[in-house]
Amino acid sequence: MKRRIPLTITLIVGLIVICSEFIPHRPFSQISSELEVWFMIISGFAILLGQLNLIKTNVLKIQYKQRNWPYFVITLASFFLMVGTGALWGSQQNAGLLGHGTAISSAIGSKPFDYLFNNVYQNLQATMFSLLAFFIASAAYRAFIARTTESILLLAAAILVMLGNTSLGTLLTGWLPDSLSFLHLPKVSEFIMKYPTTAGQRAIMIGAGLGIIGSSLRIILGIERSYLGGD
Amino acid sequence: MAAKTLDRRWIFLFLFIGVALPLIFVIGLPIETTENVRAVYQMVEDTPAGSTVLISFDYDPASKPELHPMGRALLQHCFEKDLKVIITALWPMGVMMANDILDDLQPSYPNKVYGQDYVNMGFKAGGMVTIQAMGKHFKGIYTTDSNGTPVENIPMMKHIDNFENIAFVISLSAGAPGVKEWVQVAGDTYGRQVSSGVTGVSVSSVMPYVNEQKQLTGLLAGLKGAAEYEYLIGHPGTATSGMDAQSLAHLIIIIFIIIGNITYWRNKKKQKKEV
Amino acid sequence: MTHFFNVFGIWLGAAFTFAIFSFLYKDNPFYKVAEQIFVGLSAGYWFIYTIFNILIPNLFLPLSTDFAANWIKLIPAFLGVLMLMRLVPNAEWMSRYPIALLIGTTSGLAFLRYLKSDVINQITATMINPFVGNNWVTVVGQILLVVGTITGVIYFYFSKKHEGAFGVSAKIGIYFLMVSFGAAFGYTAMARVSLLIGRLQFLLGDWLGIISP
Amino acid sequence: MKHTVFILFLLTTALLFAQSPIFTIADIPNDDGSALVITWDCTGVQGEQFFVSLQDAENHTLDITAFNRESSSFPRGSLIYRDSLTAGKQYHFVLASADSALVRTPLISKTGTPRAQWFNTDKISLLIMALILAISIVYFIYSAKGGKNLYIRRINGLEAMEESVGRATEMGRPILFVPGINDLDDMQTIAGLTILGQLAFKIAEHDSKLLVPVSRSMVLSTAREIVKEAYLKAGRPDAYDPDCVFYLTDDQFGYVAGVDGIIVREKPAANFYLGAFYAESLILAETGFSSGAIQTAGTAMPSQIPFFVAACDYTLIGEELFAASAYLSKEPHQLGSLKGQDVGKAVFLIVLIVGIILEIFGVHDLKNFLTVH
Repeated sequence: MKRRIPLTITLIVGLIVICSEFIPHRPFSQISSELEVWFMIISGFAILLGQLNLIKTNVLKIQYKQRNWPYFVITLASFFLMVGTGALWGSQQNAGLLGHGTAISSAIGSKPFDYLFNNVYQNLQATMFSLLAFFIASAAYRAFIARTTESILLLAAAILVMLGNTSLGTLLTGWLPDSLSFLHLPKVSEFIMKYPTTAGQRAIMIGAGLGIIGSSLRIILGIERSYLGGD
Repeated sequence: MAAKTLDRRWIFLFLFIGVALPLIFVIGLPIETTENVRAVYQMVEDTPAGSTVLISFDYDPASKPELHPMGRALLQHCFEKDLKVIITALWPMGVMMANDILDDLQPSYPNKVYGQDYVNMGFKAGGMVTIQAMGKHFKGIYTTDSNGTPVENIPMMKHIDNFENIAFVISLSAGAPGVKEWVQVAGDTYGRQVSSGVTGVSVSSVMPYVNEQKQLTGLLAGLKGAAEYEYLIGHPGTATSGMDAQSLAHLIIIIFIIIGNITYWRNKKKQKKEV
Repeated sequence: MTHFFNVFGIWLGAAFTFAIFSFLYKDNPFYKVAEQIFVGLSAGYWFIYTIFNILIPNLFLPLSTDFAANWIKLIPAFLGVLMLMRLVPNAEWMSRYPIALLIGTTSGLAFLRYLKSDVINQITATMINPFVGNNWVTVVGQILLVVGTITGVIYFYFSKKHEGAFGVSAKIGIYFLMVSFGAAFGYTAMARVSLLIGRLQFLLGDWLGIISP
Repeated sequence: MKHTVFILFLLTTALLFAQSPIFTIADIPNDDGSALVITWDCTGVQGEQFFVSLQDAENHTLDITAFNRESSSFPRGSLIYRDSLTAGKQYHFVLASADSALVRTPLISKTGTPRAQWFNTDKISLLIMALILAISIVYFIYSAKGGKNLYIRRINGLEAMEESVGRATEMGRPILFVPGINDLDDMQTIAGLTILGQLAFKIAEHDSKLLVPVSRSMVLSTAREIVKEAYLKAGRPDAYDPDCVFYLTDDQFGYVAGVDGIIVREKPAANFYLGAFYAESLILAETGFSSGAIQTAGTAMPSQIPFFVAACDYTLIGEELFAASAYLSKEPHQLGSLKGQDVGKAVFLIVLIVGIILEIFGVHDLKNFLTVH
């Protein structure tokens, strides 16, 4: 009962979605678009569940005075700060419980939620993302060592594309005569991207696509049920 | 391993300085255009004046450095070719990104009127599902623009029912939902011409769509794509100035790769001698 | 007042930027504080975002404005509540119903979508006459494209030992994969450096005002 | 006289042609019966302006489109009409011309009935391919379940799994498992979680510590159940700590910041990144490297594989992620499915090669047949 009904739901829903691809006739066309709205609503609740879990685990950590617990107070405080400002005055064009908070937003230039978002959240996010520039450099230094045929190919492709993608490539090979224009680094880099890289990516897409198709088929047919967990 | 003896924080420091300096002291290195960028440019050029096109801002501030200059250059190009632009967003922050560019461009294009020459329809969640719905009935999914103006009161939306009334779609895409969804629905399902500007990271996974089937018409790839487009339309912007820093940073990375290889091989020789 | 908050906001942004960058040197209390604030703020952001952009327009508005036409949305709402049952220790199993519905929908969608776009369309896109091209560079490229795709797929063949001619093909396939990894890596370097450029444009332009943004 | 006759003749023919514009209403094939396509050709028809309108039973008309000699849809044009049409119902359309005073003259009227189809014939090639795949996968699953032995080639990196767990136990350090940042509705996440089950089983046997930070609540509950079940199977239900699987945030970089913190503070001896990854892949892998962990990664995201290849010790490339759990568990349904996928691959490769040969000979039929819109 605890597993059979969910498995039946998966089977029916999966088949409806597949059938509606081939059958334009009602009711399939309508059912599948209604299902898509349901999907959105249920995943909305799932996101809320995540936040509730976050509160629960952090409260527990603080309660039991786990190592570094004062930091988790900061987590909860910033969570409630964000939720509080959003709930009271809303965000962008959405009104909150206290309306749009025109007084407070004219004082600080935008709604408190948006202010936090623009000045703190966004900067944290962008900086976190920009760490990648440093990591890509150190990963390249460490990994691109010409040891085997594979690693030489990896290294050569990376360096040619890196040169070709900047003005460096133009500087280095721009002087070559037109008859040798295929050796222009930007052209070489474009060639690598267009042919061998596309070939490699296509092979991965086809393989991974089949892997995904196999898994979804097993799930629809109820053969793969690990996502339901234990009994 | 020999390569590990160098503290990677030195690489971090060099890179930081290498990017910062050319931003302060601009060098102005040359730019060469590539086929895929010219294909996008040509698509906009070949679209008759007065046609309606759709540009979707599917990114957030995290990808601003790469995609913002593309959005700016594409809007400038569309305005100059007298194309009517519908702006949509599959990412919630995309609306803000588009408005940021529009506010910026307004003084340079004083005769472009909101609602007649361009409109920001705002964000819709749902990705692929939303695009599918647009293809069936555009006004069914977009009942108002991002300011809440009913779609009936927007002059340029009068004749827009579905993708058939739109000349081409461009997605400025930083991930999912984005270019893939547009290709699969607007392109593959509804047969619309789709093009895109993507971050450098997604280039290789998006490239297979630039094929014989023309699932994608051209592609603007990363900051370089943006700089090339700025060059083609003759309005250099932040992408062009960023390219100097870009070139120097690449040079630093390549130098470190060479250092890594030299130390590796030298140590290997040493080990052989000792044996 | 607004001006003060503008400047304050930029200083806040710069401070948090440095707090995260300090992680490159080593883990430290500034990073830890920034990290926890980030986790807290982002969870809060998604909470508010979900309510305003998903639940209100798709569920509460349709139900409150025209209940008769939208009563069917009570079903996903009920399933959504079952989802929250995860928090109640002995009622966890109830969340399996909504999960089953979600997984069923995406499995169906994924099955067709990947078959169409990632398998069949990639195959038809490779169905080209490699010998037709404007110049020899294109012809060589197209031959590489065809050979690379075929051998690459052979590498992903699991139920046969990679030996003999088959093994050679798989080996060529992995060479193509390596070239594509190297090229993608090189391309991404550009993207990542762009992000750093964006950050430095903020620090040098918006914050210090040394360069004009 | 001769002239007059000729002119009269010309005028009559012009009038004759003028009175017979072409106007057709047709159903759009392969749809749900909500649209009709209207085409017109008014070559040589007199009039300043033209209207296509819908006429109801009481003869009220509703204009659908209007065009004049300057319009791009003059003299020939077509449009798809889909404003709340009901399948199977008959609709009347009128093409009318209007003079400069906008007085209308109906030229021609036609009826059309939108019909819903039970099968979209455009998608027949998709259906055939889907059936080939589905049948071969299901066939091999059942033959594997029936006891047939299926071979699976070695997958690099999986042997190292046991070794990593052993090393972590010796060092007394935890093992970190990251199931990617997508939700349970991504097949990669499910593949990652299936491997987590087998990994947790080994960890339970070795009695080491497991850490699973997740970024989605559905993944949280499922991962918990999978780990719990693995401990149960290993006969160590007492050692299971439900808090070893915990939620950080749904936000991509917020999550990365949190996992990075865990890596530098807990210093796990082995890191596993198996699932769907985006830009965070390299941040995680590089931070993990600097903490000295053995790292195994696997994803089907084509754009992220290069970074894992560069920064991790072992990488499962694309489909290998899906094959890994079959390889580890040797469960018949997983092995069978993998074999079925391989058969699919072989069929597709043959089709591809045949297609290329046909293209070389200038025959485009196969390619056109397979192209799905």
